[in-house]
Amino acid sequence: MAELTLVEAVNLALARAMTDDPNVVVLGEDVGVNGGVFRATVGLQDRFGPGRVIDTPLAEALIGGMCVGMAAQGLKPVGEIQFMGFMYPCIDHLVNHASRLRTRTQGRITCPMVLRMPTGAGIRAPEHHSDSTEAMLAHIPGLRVVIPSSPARAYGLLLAAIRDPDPVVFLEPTRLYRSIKEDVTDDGQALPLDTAFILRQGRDVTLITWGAAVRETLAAADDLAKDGLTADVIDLATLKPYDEDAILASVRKTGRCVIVHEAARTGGFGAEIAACIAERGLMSLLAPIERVTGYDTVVPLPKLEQHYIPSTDRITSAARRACTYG
Amino acid sequence: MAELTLVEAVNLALARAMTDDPNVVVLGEDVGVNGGVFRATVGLQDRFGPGRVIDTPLAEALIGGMCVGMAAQGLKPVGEIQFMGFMYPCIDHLVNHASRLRTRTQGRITCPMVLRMPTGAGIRAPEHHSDSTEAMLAHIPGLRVVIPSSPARAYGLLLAAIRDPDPVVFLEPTRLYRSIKEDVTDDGQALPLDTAFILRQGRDVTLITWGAAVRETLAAADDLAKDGLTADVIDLATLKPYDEDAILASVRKTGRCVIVHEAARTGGFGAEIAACIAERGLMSLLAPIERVTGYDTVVPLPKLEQHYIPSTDRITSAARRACTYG
Amino acid sequence: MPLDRGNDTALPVIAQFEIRRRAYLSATGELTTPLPPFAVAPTALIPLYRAMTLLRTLDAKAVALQRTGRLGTYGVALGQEAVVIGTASAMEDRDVLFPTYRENGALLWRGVPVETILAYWSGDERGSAVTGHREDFPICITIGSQASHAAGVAYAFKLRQQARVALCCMGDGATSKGDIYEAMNMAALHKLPVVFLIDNNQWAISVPLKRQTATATLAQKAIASGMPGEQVDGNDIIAVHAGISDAIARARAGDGPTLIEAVTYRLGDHTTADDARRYRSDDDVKAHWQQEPIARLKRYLVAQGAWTKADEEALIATCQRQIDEGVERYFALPARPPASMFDHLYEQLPPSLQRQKDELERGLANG
Amino acid sequence: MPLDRGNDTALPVIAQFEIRRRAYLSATGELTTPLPPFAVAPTALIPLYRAMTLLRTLDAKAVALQRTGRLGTYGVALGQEAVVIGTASAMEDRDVLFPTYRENGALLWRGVPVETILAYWSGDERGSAVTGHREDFPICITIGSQASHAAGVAYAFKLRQQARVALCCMGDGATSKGDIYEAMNMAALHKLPVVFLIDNNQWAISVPLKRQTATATLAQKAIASGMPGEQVDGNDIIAVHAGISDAIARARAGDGPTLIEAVTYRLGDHTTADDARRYRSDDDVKAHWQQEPIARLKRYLVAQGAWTKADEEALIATCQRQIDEGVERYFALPARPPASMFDHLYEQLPPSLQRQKDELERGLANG
Ligand SMILES: Cc1ncc(C[n+]2csc(CCOP(=O)(O)OP(=O)(O)O)c2C)c(N)n1
Ligand SMILES: Cc1ncc(C[n+]2csc(CCOP(=O)(O)OP(=O)(O)O)c2C)c(N)n1
Ligand SMILES: [Mg+2]
Ligand SMILES: [Mg+2]
Repeated sequence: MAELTLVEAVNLALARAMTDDPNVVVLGEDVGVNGGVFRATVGLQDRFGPGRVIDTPLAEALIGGMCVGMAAQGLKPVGEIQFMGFMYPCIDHLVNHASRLRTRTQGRITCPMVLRMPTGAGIRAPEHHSDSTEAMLAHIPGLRVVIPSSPARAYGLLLAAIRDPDPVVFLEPTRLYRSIKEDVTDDGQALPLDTAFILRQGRDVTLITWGAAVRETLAAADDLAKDGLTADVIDLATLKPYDEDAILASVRKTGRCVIVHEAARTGGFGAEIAACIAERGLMSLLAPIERVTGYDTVVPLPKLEQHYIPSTDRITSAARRACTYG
Repeated sequence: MAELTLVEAVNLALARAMTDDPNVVVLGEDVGVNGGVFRATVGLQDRFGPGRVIDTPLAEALIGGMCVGMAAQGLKPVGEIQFMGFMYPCIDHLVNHASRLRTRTQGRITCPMVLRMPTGAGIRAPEHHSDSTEAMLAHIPGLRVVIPSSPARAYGLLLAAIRDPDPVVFLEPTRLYRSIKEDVTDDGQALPLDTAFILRQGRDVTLITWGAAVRETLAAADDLAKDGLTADVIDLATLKPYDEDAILASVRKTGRCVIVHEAARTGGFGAEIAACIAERGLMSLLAPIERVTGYDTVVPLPKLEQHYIPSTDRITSAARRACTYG
Repeated sequence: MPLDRGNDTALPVIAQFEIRRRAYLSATGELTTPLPPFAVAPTALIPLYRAMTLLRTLDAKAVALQRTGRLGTYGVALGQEAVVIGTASAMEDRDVLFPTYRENGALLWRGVPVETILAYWSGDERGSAVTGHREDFPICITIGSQASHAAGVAYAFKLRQQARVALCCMGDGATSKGDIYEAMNMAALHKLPVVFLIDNNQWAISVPLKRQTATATLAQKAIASGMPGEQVDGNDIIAVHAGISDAIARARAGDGPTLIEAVTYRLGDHTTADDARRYRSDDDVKAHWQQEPIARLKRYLVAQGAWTKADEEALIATCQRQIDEGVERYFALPARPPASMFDHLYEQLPPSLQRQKDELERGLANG
Repeated sequence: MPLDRGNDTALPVIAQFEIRRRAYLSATGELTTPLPPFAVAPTALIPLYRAMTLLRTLDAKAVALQRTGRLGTYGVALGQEAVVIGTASAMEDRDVLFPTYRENGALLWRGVPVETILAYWSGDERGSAVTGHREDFPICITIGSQASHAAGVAYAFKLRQQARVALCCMGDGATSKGDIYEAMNMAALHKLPVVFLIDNNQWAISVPLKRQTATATLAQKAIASGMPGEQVDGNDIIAVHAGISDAIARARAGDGPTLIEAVTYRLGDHTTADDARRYRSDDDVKAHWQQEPIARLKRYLVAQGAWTKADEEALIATCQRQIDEGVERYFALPARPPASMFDHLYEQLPPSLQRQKDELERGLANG
């Protein structure tokens, strides 16, 4: 058991998966000798060779498409896109192929691939390095979209994603890569997909979030506790398919709900959660649902990004509004 | 004034825009001599020449990217993607460039482009020809997403889209291309963007929809009327930015709401509308919100597609549930 | 033969490239070049002749079914039979085919039943659940996207040291998609066992080749990736089969990928949804009928005394029967239950999807 | 010079292609070829020498600022100054530049103030609201996407019969993106006035050119689109300027696009976020210092008696002052109000966005 950062936990899970299963291959830009621009794949090429840890040419559509072909042959490709803002040329392969191959062939050919990509703002990176467009992916039938919020969950969920028989997009919050450490045991234990993590138990309000925003949301829960307000804090972890029951159970208990995500508000995945509650949990609601999100603007460059990312204060005051409503 | 199909109205609006403004150019696959696979651009190359009506090589990313460059120079490019299922390679240009150029350059360079694409199932087309992934686009800050539901609205909204100083994705429901005729006057009058159309006024329930589903939704309103239930029928028309006030005003009146779209349910744009109501109109709700949508499956091939597309019956019974609730 | 000298003939040349062309049978069926070993015995060509005829029979039948509302959109390979069959016949069973909608004849050759092909074009997912070569990819509709899939499959072959080859089919229009180029660059870089075939029928729906690209050949697009490129006469099945066979042999031997451009002509409409008279004249088409591959091979076989009128009549009857029987089985295919649209979405249907499936079934029950 | 014969030397050749190379100054500053007219008078080269020195001064200062937390990630052009300045200096004002993050020196040449460039790299949107050439595109970060934008701009020039040229910069790694190939195919097909420059510094972050592509040159990638391709010595600013000038002249005259590969070497880290020692040895880098373009031109100018020690000292002082003054103006730049993130999203802010803007401003007011 060791204190690891999230990116170290990703590296550990990759090494474990490659050790356990010779079909696992890693491919992407700079993943080999350089160990990835975030060091997520460091050491893997030395251990498993250039045949299984592949520095690809600079072409994201190629990475996405090769994963489809490799997975169709029963390999377990783990592709890396260097930043989410460079992922868009892969969407064609995700929508039209990876997510449909099983259906199109009625189970004859499957697509057990993982596409890893760093997501989110907050590390003072240049233009196009701060996107969190997970909602675009979570709309795609046949796909899984997973996003961890701690080193231990990164380790367990990445192992689960790699072992999953269907395609998974695995989002890694850059803001958390090195900012938190946690004990991680390299026991090869996967964590369940499609299942939310209840990080706090409370009575007064439900806070639903995922990825990097989990950190500010937990901080908000602490602030609320100072006022004697206790919150359920739900880390959705898998956005597609998502854990409706965990959400509904909590809202039935608290009657008040704040959804937090970094992505732009309109059409963000928080909308889906609000819709789920408005359809199946409406009558337990005691206050309007609140969404605390990034704005519907282009993610600002570093000078202003901290004003875009949902702050603990914004979450706390939304929760207070929800708790004092009516 | 003439009785026109929706595709004829699109053609009329394009001809009008090209006549009025020499900066308008049309580009895409087979848009020239062939007049487009749906005949939307028929006759334009003869009238305006191959310089302004361009048969491009077979490359969607190129079409999207060239529109960005042309628009940056003050042309008004109207690109055509042959089917929405082939649009995905353009998303990079929509997210990273078209929608951001004005912000990135602080107004120095703008991007007045239109990207037209047929959308939706129901015409017995082959694989990948039936997508309605408008929610992916409506999540992009800086973009407009417009979808007409009748020939007259197609004419007026397309003119508005072409005249708009910012990038617009214009979705054309293939299911409506030839199935309805309407009087369209070629008066060069644009219809307002960002504004919903109230197609029916009622008291008992609000039906919110867009595009091809407007037809089944109006039919459902007729069925409901037989039971003495009157419905507001709202055609959202512009999904990004959308007309929140029209939605909230209607729900405040009826207290009951059914959202209808053909796209897959999870993360569909109906979720955003439900979220908007749950945030800003919750207390006027007398019944849970209902979403009648395509399923979270791959759009089936023609043999089963009619079971995927929301039927009048599904809409009617959802509305009845809403009206009889509580 | 034009030599593109670049832009300043005074500068020293640092690299040179050539594109070569392969052809054996003239339009009238005469030999223009000594034959490759496999083709020396005329009888060896008869299975290819039969397969081309069967494909043309299937195409004619499929169009008839579509015109009478019993099939969806369908694209014939009329005039392109030599490319389709010449390619499929050069593959081994263990190889993996990446077909487009033009390769119905390749599916037939590789054992896909007529009724399965028709089911696909009728809009039934079972049409891609083929029983033949279970690792062949489904027909690719999204132009160009198959190239990187083929590179991925070929990478798996190489990693596992399997002597197998991925054969990636594409049209001339597909060469305008960046996907093709990205995949070729990767394949050449890693010497992947993949063959890229351009079925150059000189049209992309309404766009003629000269408005698709400025290049003198499509084979030269290989030069951008560093792999060899070759042009073959796509109306000469001997040239197609020989060119593909050599490319497959090199790929199998670990010598890397090849791009083969097979030059033919689309004698039919793009698909049944198209009317080619909108954008090309019947005369152009008529001229190309002089080149078509089936008559060409027949002339040769007859001249060699390897094919008789009786053989021809027997063949036509057999093909007709084979297709008709397939059509009967196609008609007999039971309908799929609507809720089956959920059946192969994920290996296990998540609870929320199960709820949607129940919703669909309830709706059907209630009328 | 290897001749790629394709795969079967018995077949007839139907097309041939050549790639040529342009170079004038040896690594030690001797002339290897008669100079092009513009370069005959050594004094004509002094502005280029000054600009390269100014760029190196800016780069050094920017890295110092980044290391001390006063600037964001920054990528130097160390060793590539001849490509950047040789290209920019061949353009006219009316032409449109498509820079990448390596072209800060081209922005300087085209009149973008030092403080604006620094503002961009500090994470301030005003850094792309340049006052210089208002139609130049902002720095392209998403590799390859600029190519089709350049084709679109060039198309507008052609349609309006403007004698203007789009100059699209890219790196060697960018040549692996299909975007580049799609745009080159379109540009060659329509003879668009665009020049594609490959700044081949032989590295894409940690990936050396030999693991990026199997081709002998990058210039030959032009052959896939049918446009001329040429390689120039990217450490010889005369060769870069001459190659780009000829290509621009052809484009301006309506003779279509050209691909120019300028071969140089990235002497620095990829950016300040990179540590190149992880993936390449200092010795490789040291060897390439013998080739670097500024010392090379200086040797030539000194040999020609066109440059003295005093000139050098004066130049270094001027460059230092110019950059320092820009840095002062950069430090003096007032902060932007957070709500300005809404200001240029649409021409007019929609009501729902106005609500979000108010929300942001309320939040700031409350604490
Ligand atoms: C990505 C994509 N864009 C557009 C289409 C629509 N489309 C179908 S076939 C076709 C032309 C293809 O031409 P070519 O590659 O030459 O193949 P051919 O049909 O001639 O065999 C087009 C544009 C598509 N299927 N996929
Ligand atoms: C589409 C895309 N993918 C990945 C990246 C991350 N990235 C930034 S620079 C770079 C390498 C570029 O190499 P090259 O094109 O040779 O340009 P150079 O940096 O050497 O000037 C990569 C992979 C990016 N910016 N855009
Ligand atoms: Mg073709
Ligand atoms: Mg480079």
